[in-house]
Amino acid sequence: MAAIQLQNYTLVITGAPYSSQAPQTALAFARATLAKGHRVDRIFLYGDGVHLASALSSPPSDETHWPGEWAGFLKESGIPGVVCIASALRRGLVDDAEQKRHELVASNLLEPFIIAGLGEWVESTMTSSRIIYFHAGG
Amino acid sequence: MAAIQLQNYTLVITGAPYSSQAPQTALAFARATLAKGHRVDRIFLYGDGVHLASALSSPPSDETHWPGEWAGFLKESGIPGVVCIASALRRGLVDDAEQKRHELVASNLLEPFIIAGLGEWVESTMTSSRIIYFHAGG
Amino acid sequence: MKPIATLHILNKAPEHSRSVECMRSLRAGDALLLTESAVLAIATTDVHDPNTTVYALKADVLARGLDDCASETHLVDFPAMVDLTAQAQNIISW
Amino acid sequence: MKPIATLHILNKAPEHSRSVECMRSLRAGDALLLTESAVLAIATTDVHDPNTTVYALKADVLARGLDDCASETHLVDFPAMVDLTAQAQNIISW
Amino acid sequence: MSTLIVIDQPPYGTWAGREALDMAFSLAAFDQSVSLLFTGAGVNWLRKSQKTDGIEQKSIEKNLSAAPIFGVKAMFAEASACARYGLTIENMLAGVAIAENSSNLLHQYSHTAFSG
Amino acid sequence: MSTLIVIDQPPYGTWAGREALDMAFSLAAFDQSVSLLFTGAGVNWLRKSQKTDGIEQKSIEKNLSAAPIFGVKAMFAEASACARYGLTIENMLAGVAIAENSSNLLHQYSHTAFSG
Repeated sequence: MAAIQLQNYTLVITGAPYSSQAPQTALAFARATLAKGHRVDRIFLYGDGVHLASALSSPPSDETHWPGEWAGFLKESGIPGVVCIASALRRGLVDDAEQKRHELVASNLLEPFIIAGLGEWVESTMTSSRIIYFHAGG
Repeated sequence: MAAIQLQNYTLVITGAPYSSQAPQTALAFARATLAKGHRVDRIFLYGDGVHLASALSSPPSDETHWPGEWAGFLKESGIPGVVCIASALRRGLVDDAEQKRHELVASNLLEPFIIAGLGEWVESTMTSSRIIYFHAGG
Repeated sequence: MKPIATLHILNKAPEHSRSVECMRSLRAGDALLLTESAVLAIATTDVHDPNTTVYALKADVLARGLDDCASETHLVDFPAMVDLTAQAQNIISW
Repeated sequence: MKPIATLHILNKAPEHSRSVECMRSLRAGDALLLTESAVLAIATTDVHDPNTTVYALKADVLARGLDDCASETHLVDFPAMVDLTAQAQNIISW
Repeated sequence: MSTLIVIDQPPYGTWAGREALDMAFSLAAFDQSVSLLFTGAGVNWLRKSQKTDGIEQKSIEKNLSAAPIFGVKAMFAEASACARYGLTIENMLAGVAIAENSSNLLHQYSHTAFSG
Repeated sequence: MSTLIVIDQPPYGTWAGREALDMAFSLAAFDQSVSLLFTGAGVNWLRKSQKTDGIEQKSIEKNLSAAPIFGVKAMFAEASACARYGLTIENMLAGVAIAENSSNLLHQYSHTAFSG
């Protein structure tokens, strides 16, 4: 088998958990990517994908907790999980800073996800050798 | 013009704001329904529609705040806005009681929306003379 | 207004598979109400069933710049949409 | 593995308009990877382009009970999916 | 009121079918008349031997097989969609009736609902 | 890297097109090469005189007209989709090139993205 060149990936997730399969497929792919020796520069949540970063998701105990699984993977691997600020604010995902700025009653961003702009995705287009999108199916 | 019999409606919203147009179409329809003298028994949020009840949504100031618009309409009209508990818990929408039960860091349900089961929708199928669904488009 | 057996409310673009199913399900005596992305159907050359009255939500037609294409379609506002739903025997929201 | 010009990753059911577009865009030297709902394509009688190698994610094929239909499709696991993406010159996620 | 719940979305890739089933089971639990119609890619919910371990979702097969026990009156699958997806009596769950014309069926219920 | 952002979803009924435009404008703002391709129902973003007051959404028309100023390299519309939706030079926004074969176009960019 020919040697495969090592790549550095950015994974963009635009499908929400418990609505699409995107976060599940992306997590299995991310794990396999690391196992194969590649690098993952960042995970970027965009559009409805931002719901993956909710600290308040409480699926039934016999279903996989996708935000929790993802948060665990990000912590273990040290890969940054970036949530697009424009998508997040419209859809009600905020960290403490945004809670204060917008005078909201609570914050609900799950650690270690962080909120940042589309500039992070632009940086990925400049520096990652592979960008893979995980959209909602249907 | 022939007289139209007065009806009592239930509106079911399954499309999320800032992802689908469903909450907007449903609100204009709900207002017209009351203006025409009909009754609205309840609004029921199901599936991705539960995001309409987020207290943390912060769209840009030049865009309509759909959760706020809906909450205002429900308060004025006294119509119950019911959020399906199973859809809501998976998607990270919780009131104070669910926050405690699931030991979560915050609650984010916008007043006057309340969380209840699919039984409320079943009741609508028994008692409302019209049920109109507002799904995501695409 | 003519009596309506089933009012079909469609909010999906003509490409959507549910839109295709909806069109197939129309019968004489039914009415079709196009809302949201479904109003794009009035810009296509798809043949309309002459047995079905077609309505379209005016706000959605204007938003998509389609007022000039709407000659064979009855434009309705929200109060008229309410009348259609109050009057129809059955309603299917596609 | 053969070199892949463009790897098309498709996750939508055959009814979906983007699925139709994806199928139209395949060229000799490209590869098609079916994931999620797109694996349902292997149960349909739709003709496959013989110039394109078709892969399908095994976990998704099994979940839909389609292991018996997969004769002309290369079943891959996630490590093999990673290899495909690492090796392809371009990737389009439909 | 008799309700027809329509499932036209494929299994596992979206939650819509699952949430449609919940609607049907809720009606049945309150002794309301409810039937299910599978059309389009939705007929794939009815295929036998769904092995979902690899995607970390619960298989829906058992729930569907139990639908009559829970009080769901009938389950229909659209003939043309079954043909398209190669679904036959052999590889389909038991207890499903083939509907040659789903449009006829739609017009027989006073209330029709999709889950999303 | 040269990026092609593809918009195949209809205007206003979903947010996907809007969020695709944001992606394109962000790339342009960082002086990255980016073009837009409108296909399928997405070509309807390009129709003139969108009057969105009645649906309480901002019209996207101005943003699209300003795309070249913001640094978007080219805007393409797929010919067959334009024909299907009756879009012609007369009723389309200025500055859009007709793409006879969008598949050719897809293969010319090193990075292709849909917004959702």
